[in-house]
Amino acid sequence: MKLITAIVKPEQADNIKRKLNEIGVHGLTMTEVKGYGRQKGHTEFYRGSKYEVTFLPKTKLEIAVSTSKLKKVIDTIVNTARTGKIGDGKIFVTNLQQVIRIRTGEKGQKAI
Amino acid sequence: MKLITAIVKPEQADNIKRKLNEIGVHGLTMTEVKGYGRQKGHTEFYRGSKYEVTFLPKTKLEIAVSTSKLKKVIDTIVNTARTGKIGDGKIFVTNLQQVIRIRTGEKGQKAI
Amino acid sequence: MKLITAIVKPEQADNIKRKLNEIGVHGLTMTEVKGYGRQKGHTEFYRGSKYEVTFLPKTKLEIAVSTSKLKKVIDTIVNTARTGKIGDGKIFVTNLQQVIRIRTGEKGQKAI
Amino acid sequence: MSINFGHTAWILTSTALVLFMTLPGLALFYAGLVRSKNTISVLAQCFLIAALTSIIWVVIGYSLSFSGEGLFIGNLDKFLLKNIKITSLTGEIPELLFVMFQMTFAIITPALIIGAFVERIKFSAVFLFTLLWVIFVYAPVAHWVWGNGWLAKKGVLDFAGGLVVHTTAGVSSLVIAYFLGRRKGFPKIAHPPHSPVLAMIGASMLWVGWFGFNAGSALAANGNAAMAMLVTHCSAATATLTWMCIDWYKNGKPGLIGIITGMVAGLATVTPASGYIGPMGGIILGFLSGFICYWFVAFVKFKLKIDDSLDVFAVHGVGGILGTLLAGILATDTFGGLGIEKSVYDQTVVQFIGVISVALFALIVTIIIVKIIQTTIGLRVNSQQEEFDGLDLGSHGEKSYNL
Amino acid sequence: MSINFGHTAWILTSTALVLFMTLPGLALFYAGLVRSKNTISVLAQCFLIAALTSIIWVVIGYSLSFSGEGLFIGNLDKFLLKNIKITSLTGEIPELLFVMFQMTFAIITPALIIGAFVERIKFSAVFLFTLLWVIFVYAPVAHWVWGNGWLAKKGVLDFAGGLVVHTTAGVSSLVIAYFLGRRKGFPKIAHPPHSPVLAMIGASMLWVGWFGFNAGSALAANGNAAMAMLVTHCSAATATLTWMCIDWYKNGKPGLIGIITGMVAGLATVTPASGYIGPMGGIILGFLSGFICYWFVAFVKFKLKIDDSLDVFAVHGVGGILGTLLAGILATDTFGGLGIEKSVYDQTVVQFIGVISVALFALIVTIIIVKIIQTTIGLRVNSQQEEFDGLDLGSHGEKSYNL
Amino acid sequence: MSINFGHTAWILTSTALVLFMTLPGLALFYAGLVRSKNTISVLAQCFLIAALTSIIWVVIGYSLSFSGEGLFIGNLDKFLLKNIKITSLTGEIPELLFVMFQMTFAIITPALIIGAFVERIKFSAVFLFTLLWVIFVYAPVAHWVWGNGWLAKKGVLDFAGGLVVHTTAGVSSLVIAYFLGRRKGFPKIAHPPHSPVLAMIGASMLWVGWFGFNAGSALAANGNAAMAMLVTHCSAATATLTWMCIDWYKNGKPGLIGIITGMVAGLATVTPASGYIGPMGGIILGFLSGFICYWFVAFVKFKLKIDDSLDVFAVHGVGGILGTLLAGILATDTFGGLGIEKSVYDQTVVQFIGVISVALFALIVTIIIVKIIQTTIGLRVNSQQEEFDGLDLGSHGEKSYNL
Ligand SMILES: Nc1ncnc2c1ncn2[C@@H]1O[C@H](COP(=O)(O)OP(=O)(O)O)[C@@H](O)[C@H]1O
Ligand SMILES: Nc1ncnc2c1ncn2[C@@H]1O[C@H](COP(=O)(O)OP(=O)(O)O)[C@@H](O)[C@H]1O
Ligand SMILES: Nc1ncnc2c1ncn2[C@@H]1O[C@H](COP(=O)(O)OP(=O)(O)O)[C@@H](O)[C@H]1O
Repeated sequence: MKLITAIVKPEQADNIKRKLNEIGVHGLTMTEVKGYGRQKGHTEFYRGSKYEVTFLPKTKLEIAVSTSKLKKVIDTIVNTARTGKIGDGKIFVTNLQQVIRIRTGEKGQKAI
Repeated sequence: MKLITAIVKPEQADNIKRKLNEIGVHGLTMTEVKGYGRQKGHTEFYRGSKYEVTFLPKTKLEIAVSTSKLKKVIDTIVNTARTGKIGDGKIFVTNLQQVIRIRTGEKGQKAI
Repeated sequence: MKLITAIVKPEQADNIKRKLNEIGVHGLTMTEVKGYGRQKGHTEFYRGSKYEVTFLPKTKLEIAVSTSKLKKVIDTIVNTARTGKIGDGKIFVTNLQQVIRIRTGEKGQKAI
Repeated sequence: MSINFGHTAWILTSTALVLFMTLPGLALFYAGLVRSKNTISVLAQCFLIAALTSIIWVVIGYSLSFSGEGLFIGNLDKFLLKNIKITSLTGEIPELLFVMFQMTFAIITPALIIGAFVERIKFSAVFLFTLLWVIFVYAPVAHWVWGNGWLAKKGVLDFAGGLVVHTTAGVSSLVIAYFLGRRKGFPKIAHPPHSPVLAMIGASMLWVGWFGFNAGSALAANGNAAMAMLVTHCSAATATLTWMCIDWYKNGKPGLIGIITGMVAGLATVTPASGYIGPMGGIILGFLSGFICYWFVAFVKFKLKIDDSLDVFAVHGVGGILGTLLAGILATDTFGGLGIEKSVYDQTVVQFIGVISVALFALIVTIIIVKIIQTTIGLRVNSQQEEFDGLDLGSHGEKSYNL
Repeated sequence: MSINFGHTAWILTSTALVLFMTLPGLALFYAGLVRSKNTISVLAQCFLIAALTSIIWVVIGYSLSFSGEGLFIGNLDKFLLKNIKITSLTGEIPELLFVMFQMTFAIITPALIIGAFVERIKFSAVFLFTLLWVIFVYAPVAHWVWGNGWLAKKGVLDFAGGLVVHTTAGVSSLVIAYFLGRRKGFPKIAHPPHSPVLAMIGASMLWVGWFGFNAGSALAANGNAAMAMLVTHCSAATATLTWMCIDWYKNGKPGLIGIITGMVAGLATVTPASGYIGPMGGIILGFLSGFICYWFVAFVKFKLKIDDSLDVFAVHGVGGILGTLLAGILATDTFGGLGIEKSVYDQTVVQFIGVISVALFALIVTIIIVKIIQTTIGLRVNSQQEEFDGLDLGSHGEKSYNL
Repeated sequence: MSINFGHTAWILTSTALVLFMTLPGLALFYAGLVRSKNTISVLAQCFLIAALTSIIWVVIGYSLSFSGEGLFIGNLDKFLLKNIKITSLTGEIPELLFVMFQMTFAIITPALIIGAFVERIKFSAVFLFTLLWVIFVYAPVAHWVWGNGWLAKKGVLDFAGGLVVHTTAGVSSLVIAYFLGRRKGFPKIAHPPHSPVLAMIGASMLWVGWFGFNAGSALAANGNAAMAMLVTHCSAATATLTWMCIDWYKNGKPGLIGIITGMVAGLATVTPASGYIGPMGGIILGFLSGFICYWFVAFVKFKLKIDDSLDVFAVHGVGGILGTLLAGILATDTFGGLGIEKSVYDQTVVQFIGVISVALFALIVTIIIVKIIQTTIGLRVNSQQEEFDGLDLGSHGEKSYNL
C-alpha cells in the first residue's frame, strides 16, 4: 500500500476529489498548507511598509491506495491539477506499512 | 521506529492524548484536517442556494514511536477512538528512518 | 530521496526557510500544527474557570530532498532551530519512493 | 402638558441606543463567550427574541404593562395599541415613543436570559419560552413597578429596571439553567470564550447603549438625565477596575473577559438607582458590584453547580438586586444622592419587599413555563451529537466562520 | 419659521445614524455575505462610495436635487453649497443639516448596489459608476420625488426613499449584474457567506440606523417621528419572523442568514410608507415583504439567472416597490393609517406611476452608464485568476484575515 | 440663561457618540492593526484607560481643567464634582452633562497614545502612565485652551481638540515610543495588520462618532453644530480619497488600510477648525492632511526610525497641528469660513504659539512621566519571549481567537 501526498493549488482540490471519486477512490484527507517553491509570491503595502509574502496557500491531499491503483491515481491527479503554470505542485509517494480502519479494526487493503 | 498517523474525530483527540500519555507516549503532533470518506456530510442553505459539505472536520495525530511500542499505541488509539459509527477514521503506519531531537541533537530511539 | 518532516517553533520557520534557501533548497511545505511534548503549556482563567492549554502552536516543515543532501539539510535545520530550550522540536525522516512535479510530469530527483 | 421636542429627541435617540444594546450589543457579548460552533445559534436566538417580543409588545404586552390601574396587571384597552393617537402624550413625549422606548426594554430582558441556556436549548423552545415569559413574567412585573401597580404604589424605587429587567432575567436564568441541565463536562471542563474580541465589542455597545437605558429613563433631556448618565458611567468604570484588580490578584493576570464582565456588572447594579444617586453613589455601587458579583459567579458555578452558562444570575440578577436594595440608602444626601421622600429605613424595607416579591414571582412563573415546555416540545436539543457538533450546524444548518 | 432645537437635535442624531448604516453597517452586512477573499474589496468599495458621493453631493448633487423648481432636475444655484448660510432653514432645522442628512441618503443608495457587483468588478469602475450614477440617476429622482419635481407635484408618497433609494438601487443592480456577467459556477455552485457574524452585525446596525432613516425623515422630533419609528420596527420584526418561518418550513432549519435577510426586506419595504401608516400597516408590510422578497430571491437567481449576487433587487428593489405601491392603501384609516388626501384609487395610481417611471428611468440611465464604462475603462476585473484569487489580493493587495 | 432641552438632547447624544469612538471604535481600529497575538492587550488597554480616566476625571480632572480662573491650571473647588448641582448649567446645558461630555474627550486622548506603545508595553505601566498623563498633561492643556487659561485668553482657536487632544496625544506618542524602543525587526520587517476588517469597523465608528466630537463641541443643536458636522464630513471624505489615490499611484493598488488611515487623518485635521470654517475649508484641510500626514508616516518610520507603531504622531499629531495652524486662515470669508475677530495674521500667530507651547509642554512632561515609570515599575514587558508570544498570553493570559 502506498500513501500519496499531493500538494496542489487550492482551487483544484474539489476537482481532484471528484475525479478520484470517479475512479473509485472513496477516501482522502485534506490539509491547508503553505507552500514555498519557484512560484513567487507578492508584495503587500501597509502604511508605507513593504511586506513580502513568499508562502502561498496550497492544499495537501493525502490518499492511501493499494499499490495496484497507484499509477492510475497519480495520473488522475497530474492530469486534473496540471495547468502548466509554475506552482502546480508536487506529488510524493511513500510506503505504507499498515492501514487500520478504526471503526471495524480491519487491517490492510480492506481498510483503505 | 514507526510513524503512526491517525485520522480521528476531533472530539476524540483530547481523550486519545490522555490515554496515550498513560501508556507512556509523551509526544505527538496534531493537525486540523478535513476528511472525505464514507461518512456523508450535510447540506446548508443560503438564500435559496444549496451548499453541499462533503469534507468534514477531522483531526490528524502524528506519533513517532519505537517499533516495540507500535502495537500498544495502535490498540490504544483504536479502542479510544472507536464509536462504531461511520467516520471513526483510519490509522496509517509508515517507516521512520531517523528521528532527531533538535534541542539536544540526540538521534534515534532516544529522540522519540 | 527522503522526506524530512521538522516540527519547530513557529518563530523559527522563516529563518529556517531562509537558511535552507541559501544551501539550495528551493521548495518546502509548511503547516500550522499543535504539539504536545515535554514543554508544558499554560493556564488560562475565564470567570473563575481554569482552562489548561497543553497543545502548543508549532510549525511543521516538509521538505523533499535527494538522499545526498539529507545530512546537510538536517544539520541546517538543527543549527537554525536550536535554542536549547524544551520545545525546540523534532525532525523525522522517511523514505520517499517517488516525487512527481505536476506541472511537467517530471519524476524523481529532477522533480524535487 | 404639551410635547417637549428636546425630550422627544433624546428619547428617540435613547430608543435607538437601547435597541442597539440588544442588536448587536448583547448578541455579540454572548456570542463571543460561547464556543465557535454555537455562535450562530446565539445570534439567531437574540434576533428571534427581539422580533418576537416586539410583536408581543405591540399586540398585548404594552397594554398589559401600562394600561389601566390594576394592582397586579394592566388591562387590554391598548390591545394592538388601539386608542393611542399620534398626539397622545406620556409626560412630555409622544405615547407612541414611550411604547417604542419601553419595547426595547421588553426586548433586552428575555434576551439576557440567553446567557443561561446557550449551547444546548432547542430553538423552538426559545420561541415558546419568550412568548410565555414576556406575557406572564415581564408584563406583570413591569406593571407592578412602572405601570402604577402595587409596588409603584408602595413607592418602590427602580429607575431603569433593577427589578423589572435584571432581577426577573437573573432569577429566571437560574431556573431555566437548572431545568435544562448542565453542558457536558460542566463545571470541570472549561471552554475558553471563542472570541474575546466579539465579546468586547458587545460589551462596549452595552456601555454606550446603557446611556439610553438609564439616562433615557428620565424621559427627558435635562439635569436628571445627565446625572443618570454620569452615575451610570461611574459605576461601570469602578466595577471594571475592581473586577480587573481581583482577577489580577487572584490569577496573576488581568484578563479582558474579567474586565468586561466587571463593567457589565457595574452597569446592571447601578440601573435601579441611577436616577436617584450622585457620582459617589455610582462609585460605591460599582465597587460593591465588582466584589459581590465576582463572588457569585464562582458560587453559582462551583457551589450551586448550576450551569448558568454566561453567569446571568451572578452578573445581572445579583447586580440588579444589589442596586435595588441600596438605591434608597445611596439616594440620601449623605452619599450625595438627590434625596428621597421616605425615611431610609422605610424605603429600604420597600426595596426589600420589591426584590423578594419580584424574585419569587419570576421564580415560580418561570418554573411553570419551563415545565410546560418540557412536557410539550421539549427544552433541550434531542441528541448529544447535536450538542457536540454545535447548535450552529444542528439547529441552523450554518457555520459561523468560513475563512 | 424659526429653528427648533429639539428637531435639530434629532436630525443631527439621525444623520449620524444613517451614516452608521453605511459605515460600517451595510459594509459589514455585505462583507459577511461574500467569500473571505473578497472581504476587503467590499469594505473598500463601500468606503470609496461614501467618500466620493459626499464630495459629489456637496459640489453638485444637493443643488441638482433640492434647488429650484424644475420639473425634472434642480438647478445649480447651490453649487458647492454657496448661498446656504448657517442660519438658512429647511422647515425648522438648519438647511446645512438638511444637506448633511440628505447626503447620508445619497451615500447609502449607490452603496446598496455593491451587492450586485461584488467579487468581480474593477475598483476603478466602481469609482466611475458612482460618479455618474449619483449625478444622473440619484439626483434627478431625488428631485422628482423630494425636490418638488413632477412626482412630488403629483402627490406621490415616498416618506423615506422607497422610490428614491430602494427602487433606483434595486433596478440598477439588476442592470449592472446583468452586464457584468455571472461569477464562475453561478447559480449552480453556492458559496456560503464567509461570516454570518459580520453579516449579522451589519444587519443589526441597519435596523438601528433605520430609525434615523425613517423617523429622521419626519425632519422633526414629534409624534410623526415616533410613529415612523414604530411602524418601521413592526415591519422589520414581522418580516424577520416570516422569512425565518419560510426557511424553517422549506429547509428544515431556520438559518441566521435568512433571519437577517428577512429583516432587511422588512425595513426596505416599510420605508416609503413609514410616515403614513400605523402599526397594523407595518405588520402587514412586514408579512408581505417576507413572502414576496423571498420568492423574488429565487426568481432572479434561478429563473432570470442574473447574478445579482447579494440579492439587491429582490430585497431592496422589490421591497421598495411593494411598499410604495401599498403606501396609499395602508395609509387609510381602515388599516390604522394616518389618512390621505386623495382617494385610495387615485393615490395608488400615482404610486404606480411613480414606480414605473423611476424604475424605467433607473433602468435606462444605468444601461447607458454601464455601456460607457464597458467601452472605456472596463467593468470586470481583467483576469479570471484575479477573480479566483479574490479581489482582496488582486485589487487591493491586502488579505482580510491574518490570524 | 436657562436650560435648552434641544441642546441638552444633542449633547447627551454626543456624549454617547464620543464614548463610542473609544469603546469600541478606537479599540477596534488599533486592535485590527496589530498582530493577532496582541489583540486582547490593545482592547484591554483601551478599556483600562477608559475606566481609569473616568474616575480621575470625576475626582480631580474636571476640577483642574474647568474650575477657577487660573492662567495655567484650574483649582480644586469641584473636587469630586462637589458644588455641582443637578440644576447647574454650562451655557444652556446641565453642567453635569458638560462634565460627562468632556470626560469622553479626556478618555479618548490617552487612548490615542495606545497606538504608540502597542505590542511591547507593560500593562501596569499603562495604568501608571494614564494616571499621571491625564493629571499632568491633559488637564493643564485643557485648562489653557478650554478652561479659560492663558491660551484661551489669547484667543486661540481650537474648536474640538486639535491642541488639547491631537497635539498632546501625538507628541506624547513620539516620546513614549522613543523611550520604549522599537519592536524587533522594526522598521525592516513589516507585519500586516491582522484584521483590516476590525480596523475598518473601528474607523467607521470613529467617523460616525466624530460627529458627536466636533458637532457636539458646539454645545448646541443649531446651525453651528450642523456646519461643524458638514465640514468634518467633507474633510474626512476628501482625505480618504486623497490617501487612496496616493497609495494607488505609489503601490499600484489602493489598500483598505490606506483608505481608513486617510479618513482618520482628515478627521483629526479638521477638528480644531471645525466650528469656524465652511465646506470649502473642510475640503482643503482634507486634501492637505491626506498629503502631509502620508508623508509624515514614512518620515517618522524611516527617517526618525521611531517605532510609533500605529502612527499616532503622523496621523493625529501632525493632523491636529496642521488644522490648528490653518484654522485662522480658513475661517476667513475668502475660504467660505464663518469669519474671525482678529486679523488673519494675528490669529495665525496665536495659533502658532498654541501649537508650540502645547507641543513643548506635552513633550517635556511626558519625558518626565516616562522616566519615572522606567525607574520604578518599568515600561516594557520583561522578556523577549513575552513579546514574541504576544501580550495576549503574556500579560492577560487569554487568546483572541479560539476558532
Ligand atoms: N522539495 C519540496 N519539498 C516539499 N514541498 C515542495 C518541494 N518543492 C515544492 N514543494 C511544494 O510544491 C509547491 C509548488 O512548487 P513550485 O516549485 O512553486 O511549482 P512547480 O512544481 O510548478 O515548479 C510549493 O508551493 C510547495 O508547497
Ligand atoms: N484512503 C484514504 N486516504 C486518506 N484518508 C482517508 C482514506 N479513507 C479515509 N480517510 C480518512 O478517514 C476519515 C474517516 O473515513 P470514513 O470512510 O468516513 O469512515 P470509516 O473509516 O468509518 O469508514 C475520512 O474522513 C478521511 O479523512
Ligand atoms: N513522539 C512524537 N511524535 C510526534 N511528534 C512529537 C513527538 N515528540 C515530540 N513531538 C513534537 O515535537 C514538539 C517538541 O517536543 P518537546 O518534547 O516539547 O521538546 P523537546 O524536543 O525539546 O524535548 C512537540 O510539541 C510535538 O509537536
